[in-house]
Amino acid sequence: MSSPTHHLAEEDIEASSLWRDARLRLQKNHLAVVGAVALVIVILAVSLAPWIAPYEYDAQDLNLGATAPSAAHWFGTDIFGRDLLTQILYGGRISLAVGFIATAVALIIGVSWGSVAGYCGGRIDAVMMRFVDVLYALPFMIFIILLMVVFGRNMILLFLAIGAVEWLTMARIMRTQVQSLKQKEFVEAATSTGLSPLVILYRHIIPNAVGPMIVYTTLTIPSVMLLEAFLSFLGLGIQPPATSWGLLISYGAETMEEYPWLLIFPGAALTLTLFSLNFLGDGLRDALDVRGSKD
Amino acid sequence: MRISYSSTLVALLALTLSACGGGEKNVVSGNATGYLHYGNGAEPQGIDPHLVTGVPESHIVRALFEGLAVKNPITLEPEPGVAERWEISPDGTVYTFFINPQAKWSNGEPVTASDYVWSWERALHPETGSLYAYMLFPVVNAEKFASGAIDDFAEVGIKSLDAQTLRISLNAPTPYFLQLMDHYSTFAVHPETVLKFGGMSDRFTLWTRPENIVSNGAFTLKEWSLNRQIKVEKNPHYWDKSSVALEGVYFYPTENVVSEERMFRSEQLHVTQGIPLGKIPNYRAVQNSPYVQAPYLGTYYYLINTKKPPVDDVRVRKALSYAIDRDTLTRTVLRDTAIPAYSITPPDTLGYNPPKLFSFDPEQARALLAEAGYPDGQGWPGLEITYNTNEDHRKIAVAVQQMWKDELGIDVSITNQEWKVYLNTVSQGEFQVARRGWIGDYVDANNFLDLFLANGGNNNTGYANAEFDDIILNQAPKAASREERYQLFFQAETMMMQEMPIIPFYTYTSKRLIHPSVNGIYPNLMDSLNLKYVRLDPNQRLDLTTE
Amino acid sequence: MSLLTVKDLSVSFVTRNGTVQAVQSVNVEVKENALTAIIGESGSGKSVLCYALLGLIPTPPGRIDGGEAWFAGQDLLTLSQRDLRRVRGSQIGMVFQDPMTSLNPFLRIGEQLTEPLLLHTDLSKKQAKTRAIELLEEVGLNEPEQAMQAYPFEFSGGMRQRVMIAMALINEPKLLIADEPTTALDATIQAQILDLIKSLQTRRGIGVLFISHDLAVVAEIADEILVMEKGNAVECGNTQAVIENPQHDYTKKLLASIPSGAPRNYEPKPQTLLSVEGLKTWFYTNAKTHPVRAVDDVSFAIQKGEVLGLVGESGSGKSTLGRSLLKLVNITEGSVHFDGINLSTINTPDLKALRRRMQMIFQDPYSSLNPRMTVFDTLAEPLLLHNLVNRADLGAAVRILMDNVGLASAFAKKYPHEFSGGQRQRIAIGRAIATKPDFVVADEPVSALDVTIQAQILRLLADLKEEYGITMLFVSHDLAVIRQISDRVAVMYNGKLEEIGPTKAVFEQPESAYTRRLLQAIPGQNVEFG
Amino acid sequence: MLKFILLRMAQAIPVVLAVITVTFFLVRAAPGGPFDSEKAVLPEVKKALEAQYKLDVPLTDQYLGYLADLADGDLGPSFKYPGRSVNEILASGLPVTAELGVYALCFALFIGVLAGILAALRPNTKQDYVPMTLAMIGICMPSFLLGPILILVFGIYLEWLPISGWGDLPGDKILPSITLGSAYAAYIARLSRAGMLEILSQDYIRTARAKGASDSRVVFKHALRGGLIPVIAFLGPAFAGLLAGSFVVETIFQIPGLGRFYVQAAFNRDYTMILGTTVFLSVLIVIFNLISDVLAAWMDPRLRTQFSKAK
Repeated sequence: MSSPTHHLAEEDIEASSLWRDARLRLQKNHLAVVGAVALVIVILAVSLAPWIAPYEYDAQDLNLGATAPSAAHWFGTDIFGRDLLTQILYGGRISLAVGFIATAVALIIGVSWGSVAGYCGGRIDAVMMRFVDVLYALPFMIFIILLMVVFGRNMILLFLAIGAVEWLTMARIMRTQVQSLKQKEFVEAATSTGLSPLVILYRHIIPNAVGPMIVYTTLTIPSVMLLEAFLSFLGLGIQPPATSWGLLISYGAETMEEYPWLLIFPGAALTLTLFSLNFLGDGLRDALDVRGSKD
Repeated sequence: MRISYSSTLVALLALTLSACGGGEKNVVSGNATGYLHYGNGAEPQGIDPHLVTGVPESHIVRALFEGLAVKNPITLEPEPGVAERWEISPDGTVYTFFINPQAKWSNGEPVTASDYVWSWERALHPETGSLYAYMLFPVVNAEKFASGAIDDFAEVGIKSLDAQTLRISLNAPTPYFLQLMDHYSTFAVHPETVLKFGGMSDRFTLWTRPENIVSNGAFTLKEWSLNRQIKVEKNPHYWDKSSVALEGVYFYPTENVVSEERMFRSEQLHVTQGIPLGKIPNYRAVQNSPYVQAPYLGTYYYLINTKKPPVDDVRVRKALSYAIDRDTLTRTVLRDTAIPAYSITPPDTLGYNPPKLFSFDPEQARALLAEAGYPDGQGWPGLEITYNTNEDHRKIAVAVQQMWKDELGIDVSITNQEWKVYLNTVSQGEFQVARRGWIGDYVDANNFLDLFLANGGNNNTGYANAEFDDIILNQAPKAASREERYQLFFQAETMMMQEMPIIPFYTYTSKRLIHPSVNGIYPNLMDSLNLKYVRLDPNQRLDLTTE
Repeated sequence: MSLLTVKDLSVSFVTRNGTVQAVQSVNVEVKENALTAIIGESGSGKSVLCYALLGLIPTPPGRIDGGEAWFAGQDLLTLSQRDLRRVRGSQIGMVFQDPMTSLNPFLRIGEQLTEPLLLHTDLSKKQAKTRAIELLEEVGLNEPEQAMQAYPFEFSGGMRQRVMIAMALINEPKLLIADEPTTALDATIQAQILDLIKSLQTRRGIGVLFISHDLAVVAEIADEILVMEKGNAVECGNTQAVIENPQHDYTKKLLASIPSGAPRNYEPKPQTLLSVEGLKTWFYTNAKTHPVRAVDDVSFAIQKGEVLGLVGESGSGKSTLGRSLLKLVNITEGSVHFDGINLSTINTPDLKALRRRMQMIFQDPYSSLNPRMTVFDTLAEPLLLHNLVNRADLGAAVRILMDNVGLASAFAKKYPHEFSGGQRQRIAIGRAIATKPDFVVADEPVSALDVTIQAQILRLLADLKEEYGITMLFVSHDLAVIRQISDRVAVMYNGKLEEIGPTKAVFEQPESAYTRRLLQAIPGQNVEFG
Repeated sequence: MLKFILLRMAQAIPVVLAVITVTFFLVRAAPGGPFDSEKAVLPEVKKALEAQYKLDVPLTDQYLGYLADLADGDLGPSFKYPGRSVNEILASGLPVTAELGVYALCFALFIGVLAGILAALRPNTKQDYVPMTLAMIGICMPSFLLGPILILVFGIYLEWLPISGWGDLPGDKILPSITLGSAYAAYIARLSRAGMLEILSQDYIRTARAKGASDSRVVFKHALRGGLIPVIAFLGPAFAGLLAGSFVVETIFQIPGLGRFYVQAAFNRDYTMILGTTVFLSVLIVIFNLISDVLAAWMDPRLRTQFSKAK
């Protein structure tokens, strides 16, 4: 580098953001792209269910009963003679809703709780983490059952209850992340420039913890969707006439030998979605994981 | 390093798996040793005749204890039990039972009349809290004693004249009284054994433990490992032990009906308690199929809360009932495992047949609905069906909802409530239409019709008709003959059904799988099982090849 | 006779963004009973060369493109993994750079030390144990028996490096490869380890291949020298010959970058900017046990406009002192007055305003910049925070800043990971001077950089100090750097101030014995650099 | 180390107390009581029943009474099973559920760690993708789907394994443990892969290789111990999940564990049973959390000495 001279390069500085670079890197990772495309297709299909579903949502044909996949019914029909493809589309709406909303609830609570505890350290951290340990020790499944039994079953309660179960791990992950990032010198530099702790937390620390957050989210969504299915299996989750992939799978599992398609198609829908979620998640984490290359 | 490592692992896994071979089949070993393996449906609450309710419990209590009179396994008519004979006074209000001197407790002591006096006092005592206390209410002063109005049991109409004779006086002639003697809540228990482990009406005593229990039935309790199995063996002191073929019985708490069917198919069970609806067509297609179905003394119906609009209008109630195609419902959703019902009492209840006032008639239903002010469903304020979380109730509710939508153009919502919440909702009357099933306690129309008495405990419909009450409470019991009595019941049932306080759907059927090696389980209306008559034929194996 | 001859070795790496030629047809020869040094900056391929010989580079992404490596009659490059394993650890021993992470934290020292013996010889466990104890004594560890049972974390950096050397030599190898063995150590410890390696080499008559980025370090002990730049061997020959008249201009540039300028004569500055009285900063791990006394009762003053050099070994408390002055660490006792303002009694809003006037530059360029923020944002943040400039001409202000620290403004939108160490340090300096502070604490700003880059950064700091009239506290463990840049020098040892005075005085007539020991440990001081 | 354990146990007491209090009042808030039944019940009989079970006493006295009984280990009588105390039912159900949980965890550990190591040895090759994809399937497959499939394949068609019961027939513990453990095997595979990759990139692994150690020695002698710490730390919370998951597996395989009792108890408002199971499960969870924390700390010598010295 020559000695500093005062010449000003005139070309315009256009805003290149972290996300633009991440998108470029993501496109190179074709597994993640496949995952993203599949996910988009599923979300589109599910949200457009009322318009693209081949049959009326609850059109029953009792005389028909359970029939194998045919031209009329691509995925066959359930024991009520209702078109399985329609059921899967409508069921998908709830399963994905549960998956994303409950995970979002878990993410928001978990991230803020974990980062505050991690950043403050000392007694505050001890108290907050003791609270998390208390919640960890509670047999949460029992509380969800009791909550469902006591307050009856409505969707929002289900989301909140599941969200309340999942945020604990997120809080722990965030805490360790924040604690290690806090030691980094750029946080000390930020303090020395006079930034307030809150700004440092949200502008400097949390963006650098995005990697583990992404990984955790891609692991939580499947477990949340399965938790909903588990509750519905026990008769405590989704109520008819609403349905969800989990419910369809549990009904399908009962008559697996006679009507295998009642199990295969909802199972495939769930597995496909979760696979693409995981591939996308891994891809995103690598893309956002800006590794400083030493030499 | 990699190849050798993983291949040894796979070999190891395969080895352990094949070595087990699934173990000895229960049915095969059972047939050889005379032990029946019985799927009992749930872990019984207990086996104290005066404390328990529920079908799984009744199977075990009836194996261990025996009433004064028992039901004939085929005709269900009363036959001698602990009492070898009995006399009924001309006016039908005094019964004298003569106890069989051979009838003994499992510890060898004879069964005496005073055992019964003591046992009925225990059954009726408020603190015992027996839910079936009302079975003995036909006895003089029994209801007063049970509700605590009187506390001297001597005033209750049961006396032991001597060790072998028991006299019972009733409030009014009760033609079905002998059948009550076969209901386990009226069985006798061994007073000394009960008192040895606690007070007369203590619920926490250990007298029913295998090592303590004394019973007078065909079998005695040998072993009870919680939630695994209950083992009973032949009672050497039973008075009729010569006609008991089985050496013993294993009862299994097969709660999950899907798993139970799998256990049957892999020959781990002789008899199952139920069967998944989806599997019935396959089993019907099998030669000499193990699937056994028989009418069962019970009706599935919807309660209507006649106080709540829009179902406070009888025309609306009729419209709702006429719009249901019961034949299609039972054929498709219930796989022909139920008989369409058009009234409360099941058909052929010891000769009595209920009236049939209507059939599937959509046009008339629509006309009635229009007449009531909702032509083709316009202005329909909506209706809610409430049911308790259960797979079959869900299927029926969804089907009915659809039928009413298609036939009457009305929108109906379904809410599914957890069992206790549901009971609470129904008893508080916070429902419009609610699912209900009633299983008869004894084979007599009275047990169904008394559900609709104005102040009957189980009448949640709000239906009240003085004339109806008068026939049931006063006229029918005094009827000279059975025909006259049935004639009065028919008249009362017609009057009630014209008001349509309920929407009957179907009469239950008992449906189970019975291994070909088992005979002596006779299908009857009460689905009452008397293990005394069961025999095992070892050289019959399960063959599920379809025709 | 030559122990190891490497002919036209080429090694390349296939990475996501294209293939990198790490080593391009390099020839090197290591003689018996001689220490051959390879000198090169980071990225010159010096380590890749040695690891490639022993097959320690993972083949995807690494790839050996050509060349031969003859050792004891075998071409190492053609050996199978199994045969190579038989050579590694028995005929060729290796010592690595960072002792803190090169020993397995989960195993006891004894287990790790005897492992090469058990792998390559049929000695029994007991015999291996006694052999290991002899080795520990040879490398100068006292109470070797206890050392065998201890875990690595119970040892200091220096002791761990001695264990590494013992481990490398336990099988009597003919060749020892040492990859920057002393870079992570303090000067005094570094001197001892260098003597140890030299004496072991001469006593055992083995060949040593010594890799380093610091010419001064190898100047005294190396018989032969090979200089590498970006994968090519630019110059090699007898150490003295290469130093006295370097042929290749890269070698000349290397020699010129070694800080050696005589200390400036001292003009006292009248006005005091910062005065410190009885400063104590103690760390309590938990209530009961006695605290760590990082800064223990230090009093001194810093004059406006001067550069005070603060020197001390790791653990002496020098960076804690720097942080205490800027209130980045809460002080236990004593007071710090900045331009007359008492820092311990200041409230938050005033502290924020004061922050504008005091800034800090950190040591590790890789962790002092937020990896997820562009250069533009990093530089803009302080400007906006203290609203020194309004949004409109923010772009221009940032461009000027980048220019002042010698960065092309086209880089504004890049991320830290796209820059070299030196460029990152420039960004950090830009951030520090953005608010035109009066006082800057530079905590070892150049010790993580290569010698050539180090020289440029020091020059940049000197220019900026003049241009912005900054008073600076320059913290370092490298006496040569301190001598070049500071007006006055303070020496710290175990949290206490050993000595303070004008640089010329302290360097030429050091009063405290500790300072004298420090001065003698400066590498390459009795070698005349051209 | 002992002091640390005692301290953690002391901390656990308020946790369990919190669990009891919350459950106690939550259960009583649920509509419907233990003695409601479809058949109408005489008011006097219902009053007598509630008196027998001390339900007619004000709530706070019931709570204090329950705590007093709990103190001397009496969990009270079960409402639904007259003549049986909750202690007895737990004594029959708990060991089975715990045993199922432990077998499932062992299966998960064995398969998970093995898959994780294989994947970490050759990252981003076939040997990495195959185990990791299977792990993904394990995470996505609910137990009430995997169970029936295993029963059909191994139980009914191949007749290799019994399909129900626990401990009556040889090998009847294999299928349930696999069903319950598979999801956790998947998590452990991912965790151990990440852990191993992290350790294999450390400097001291390069030192071990430089000493001439073979691949298997590097993995098992040097890398494994450090790589498994995240897995051990995961065992605590995983066990809590396992207990919940066992409810489903117990219904599918007819296993006499706590799961069925618990779900039934909630439906029957069997207050003492619910409380009993909740207390026991949370105590089990606290113990397992403690074990996994202590084990994870013990494996790292730095923490181990810190524990014994400092506390």
